[in-house]
Amino acid sequence: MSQPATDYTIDELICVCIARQIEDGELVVQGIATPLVLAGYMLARLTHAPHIAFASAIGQTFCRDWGPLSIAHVEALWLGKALGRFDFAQAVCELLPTYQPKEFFRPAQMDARGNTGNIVFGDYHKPRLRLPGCGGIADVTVYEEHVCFYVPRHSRVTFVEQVDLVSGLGVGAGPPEHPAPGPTYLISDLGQFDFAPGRMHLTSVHPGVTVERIQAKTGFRLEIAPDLQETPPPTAEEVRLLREVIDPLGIRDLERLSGARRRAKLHEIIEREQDARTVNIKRQ
Amino acid sequence: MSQPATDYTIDELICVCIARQIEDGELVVQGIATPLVLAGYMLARLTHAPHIAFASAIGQTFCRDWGPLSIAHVEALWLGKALGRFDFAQAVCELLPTYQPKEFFRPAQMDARGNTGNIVFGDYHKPRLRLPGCGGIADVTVYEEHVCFYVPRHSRVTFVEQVDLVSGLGVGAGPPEHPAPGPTYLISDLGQFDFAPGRMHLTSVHPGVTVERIQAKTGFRLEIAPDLQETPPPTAEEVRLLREVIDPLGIRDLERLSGARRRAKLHEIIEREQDARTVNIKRQ
Amino acid sequence: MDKTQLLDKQTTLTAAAQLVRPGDTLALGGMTLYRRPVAFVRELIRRGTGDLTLLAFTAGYESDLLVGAGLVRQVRTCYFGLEIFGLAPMYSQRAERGEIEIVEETEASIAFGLRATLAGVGFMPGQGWIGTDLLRIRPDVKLVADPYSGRRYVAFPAIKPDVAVIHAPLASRVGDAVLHGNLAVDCQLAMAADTVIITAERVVEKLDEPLDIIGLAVDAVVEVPHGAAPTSCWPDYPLDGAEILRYVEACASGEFDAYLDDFLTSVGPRARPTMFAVKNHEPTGNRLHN
Amino acid sequence: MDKTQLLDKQTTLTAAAQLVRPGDTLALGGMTLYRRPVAFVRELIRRGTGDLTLLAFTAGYESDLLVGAGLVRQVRTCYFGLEIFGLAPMYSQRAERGEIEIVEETEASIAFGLRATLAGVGFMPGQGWIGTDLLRIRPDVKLVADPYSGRRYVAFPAIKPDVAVIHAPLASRVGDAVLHGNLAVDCQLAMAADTVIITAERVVEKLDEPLDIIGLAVDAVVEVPHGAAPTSCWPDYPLDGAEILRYVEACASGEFDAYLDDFLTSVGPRARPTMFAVKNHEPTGNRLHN
Repeated sequence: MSQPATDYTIDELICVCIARQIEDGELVVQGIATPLVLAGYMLARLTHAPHIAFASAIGQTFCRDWGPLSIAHVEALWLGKALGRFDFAQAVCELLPTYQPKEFFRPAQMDARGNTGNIVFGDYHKPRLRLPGCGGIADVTVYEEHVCFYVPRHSRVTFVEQVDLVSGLGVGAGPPEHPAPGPTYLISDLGQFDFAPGRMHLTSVHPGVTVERIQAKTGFRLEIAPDLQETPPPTAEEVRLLREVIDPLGIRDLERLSGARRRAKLHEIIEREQDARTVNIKRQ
Repeated sequence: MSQPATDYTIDELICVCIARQIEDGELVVQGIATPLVLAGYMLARLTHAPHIAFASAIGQTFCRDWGPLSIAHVEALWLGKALGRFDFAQAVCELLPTYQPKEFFRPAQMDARGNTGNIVFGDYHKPRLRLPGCGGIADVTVYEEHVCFYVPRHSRVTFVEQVDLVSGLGVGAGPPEHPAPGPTYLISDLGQFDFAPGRMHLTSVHPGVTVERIQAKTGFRLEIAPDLQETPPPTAEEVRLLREVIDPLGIRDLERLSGARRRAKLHEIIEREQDARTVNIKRQ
Repeated sequence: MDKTQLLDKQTTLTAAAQLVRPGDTLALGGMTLYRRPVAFVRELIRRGTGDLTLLAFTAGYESDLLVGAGLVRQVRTCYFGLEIFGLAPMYSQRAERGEIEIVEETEASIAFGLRATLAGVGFMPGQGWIGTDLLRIRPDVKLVADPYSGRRYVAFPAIKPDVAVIHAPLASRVGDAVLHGNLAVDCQLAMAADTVIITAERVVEKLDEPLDIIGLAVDAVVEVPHGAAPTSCWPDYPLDGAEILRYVEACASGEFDAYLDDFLTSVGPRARPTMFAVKNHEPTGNRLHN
Repeated sequence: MDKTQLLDKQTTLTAAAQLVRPGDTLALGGMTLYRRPVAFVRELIRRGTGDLTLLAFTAGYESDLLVGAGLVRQVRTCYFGLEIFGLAPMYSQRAERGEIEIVEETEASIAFGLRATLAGVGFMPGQGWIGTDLLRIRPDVKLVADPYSGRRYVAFPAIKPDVAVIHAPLASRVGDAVLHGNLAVDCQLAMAADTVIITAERVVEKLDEPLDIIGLAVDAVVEVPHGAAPTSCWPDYPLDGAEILRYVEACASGEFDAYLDDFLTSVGPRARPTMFAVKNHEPTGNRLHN
């Protein structure tokens, strides 16, 4: 097997941890604007899970093939490589409840039991920050048994004692006769977690991260696994695949940036993609 | 315009009357095993209604093109000429209630108000005759405002005082807050009818048919239009189109036959279609 | 274990037919005389798997054979007939003699019932039926009030087949399948059923056309050239009207049993030898190992 | 009257935009930054048609312009943002200031709500929402009990847009349209809305590809090359990320108004001159003559 990488970023570690959660043959779904997740899926496809099937909020297609991450040409991936095409009503009303695919959501707020909020920070009618909305999280967390979360910037902004407005169900939430399964896994930039005891439960810390630091950045008491591990670093081959094959433009870096820094990085990526395309066109 | 035909069959008159009910630009739907209806639609398409759109229970497609009637190759018409493809769940749950197309149903039993039965003759649990079933008649007659009927063999077997088991709603049936629109038109081998007074109402008699004969073959009191007409016969051109272009195999004749006579005619048609196909293949 | 092999679902007709158990609700794909799984039905009658509930959007030739062979206890369909060839003779006969149970369905009760199963809910509301006698002969079907307008709808109950068998012109070895239209409710059946069997004219490594059925939930794929005959499989072959007529005439002369013997012993289309032993298959939740 | 002309629905962007009236529920097709009717939105902002309820499965660039221009009273969507480009700046600002009404939706409430309209019923039951705070912020949404199991579902209420505007790569003059995937709920919107407007890269006499939208319910077809830009129109052109970024940066600098001026006065893509006067159109139930 490949050697551990000596040089990797935290974004890359997140992608690698996501990839490791994927089993071969599974159906995996990508939500809107989640390049870390997509990079993780592609990495799984190119390493241990060659038979996974993809679906994405963009395109609403069923794919078994893969392609590199893009800003401008995301539709070319999902529509150009589609094996089957559906519409979003079919996806929501039939495909998701029936196939119960694995999906990684990014909660804006989350409590210890995995209840999440992606609609507002603060009061709904006078929000401190209005967020895009919860998409389908309020729909699928009611029944879905393969919900995973990822949090690119672990902080007390996200991990709170009480979610302002719950738009996704945590462990056991919902009516008593149909308790929600809740999330099964969470990866942040600090560690990996599951919800085995019914609450967020630290199972591994990323290299160089202390439990104390994670607890300090979490707004509720963390459960700690007795056999706490250190997260195995990416292999050199995984990092190479991410950098050279899956995401040569570095789109996976965007999720951990905000404001002006994200915009600057976007400028750079868009120009690189344009240049790469120009080169490709000239080559033809 | 074309001269009246001097030589035509009652099947052809039924097709022509169906065609005359079609307005240009409409969506028309064909149920299972209704060649008289299909021939009528095709005739409308080739005469006064070039912009009608077709859908059929077979294929569940949307078509604007037409083709001649067939026994063996009915799918080639609906699938080979399809502009769009749907499935039957979409058709039933969405397309039919939304577009409310015009459709001609063939009731096995019908009362004066247009309530119909296509499930059994006699008691449901001990039927005299078990029929194929009502397809979607129980679904669409609840709301559909463009329901038409055709009855290739007008008799007291079909037109009864009381339907044994109602599987389609007549005028004003259903809950008082949502009374069914009921059928708007009926063509039989004896005359044409509407339901303007809320009951079956004779508006024209076919050439050579008397009102008395129609009443005698109807198991309830008929309403008679004060301005009763004689059904205009087909034109020579309409008959030519039916015989030479739309249905050269004579499939439209099958609906008025039963038992051994229908089987004999089927033998003849199947052989002719096979021969015609062999000739076509040789020509290529 | 080689993952390619793990995900290959290709098997024989014999092995696939073993997935149907006595008492199952068996859904047959296609429409009346189009794209019906006739070769699969032949295999099932040979095995004699009985006490079945037969679910079909519309039922035709293949279903009449099953009913005539005495393997069907209950029928659920909105149309059981042979189109322009007339009534389905064995169905009509057994229904008139009270020898089969009929759960009367309509287009809407099947379509909404399957959609309810796929959405994970117990019913879907529809406009149909109210005012007809359908509610009288389906006392199990209840009404539901619209909480906004108070209007009453029929609550079409969820329908879930145990096994669905779909014949396809083309399928891949992982179970993705192309149907080429006239879909009926085949895509819904293939999602709703616990066990899904695809018989196909051709089984290929990789599809080069848009799929209608996703292989994820498919348990077995069998290559059976001409597997829908005498019903059609567009565009591969048309309806064989002469054979349907031969069936109708046999039944009209009281010779169903002779026709059935002939049907069962005809060499007919056979599955290509399986390329992978059934024991190598391991799709989740299927019945191959039970 | 020439029937060909009667059924030709091709018109100008100006004439089509007149079909939207102040106060309407306006549904915009496409997804976030893909295949949005941007040229149509430009025309609508020029006209200043306001007091709109904006309905979009997901809302993006085009919707943020409408909100920023002050034409939107109410928003109904499950996601309003610019994907990897971040929050929709004007939407967030107006929402935080309480200047727009929000009817919070999710994927299921829109999908089932449209399906309810298409089925002609007042609601569709879904598993979602129960246990979340959605029911608290949508007090209009009620529960319904499954008459079989007693389980409670959310009764997602029927949704009916007044006008739907869909941008298509290809349409015919009678309104049939090809979308090439990423369908969102465009087919449903085009069936559910009272008035349907198709803007298309190309308008042809006859389609040579399978249609997604049936022209029957379409009222106006407008040829607008590049009519979705800077959002994408696969496979004709990709997302113009530089322009989306220019928008985000303008808003971040408090220069929305300057961006909007620029957007409105840019010559931009224009509709081809109409080939038939609007008065010749007479589709049933549309608003061209009102």
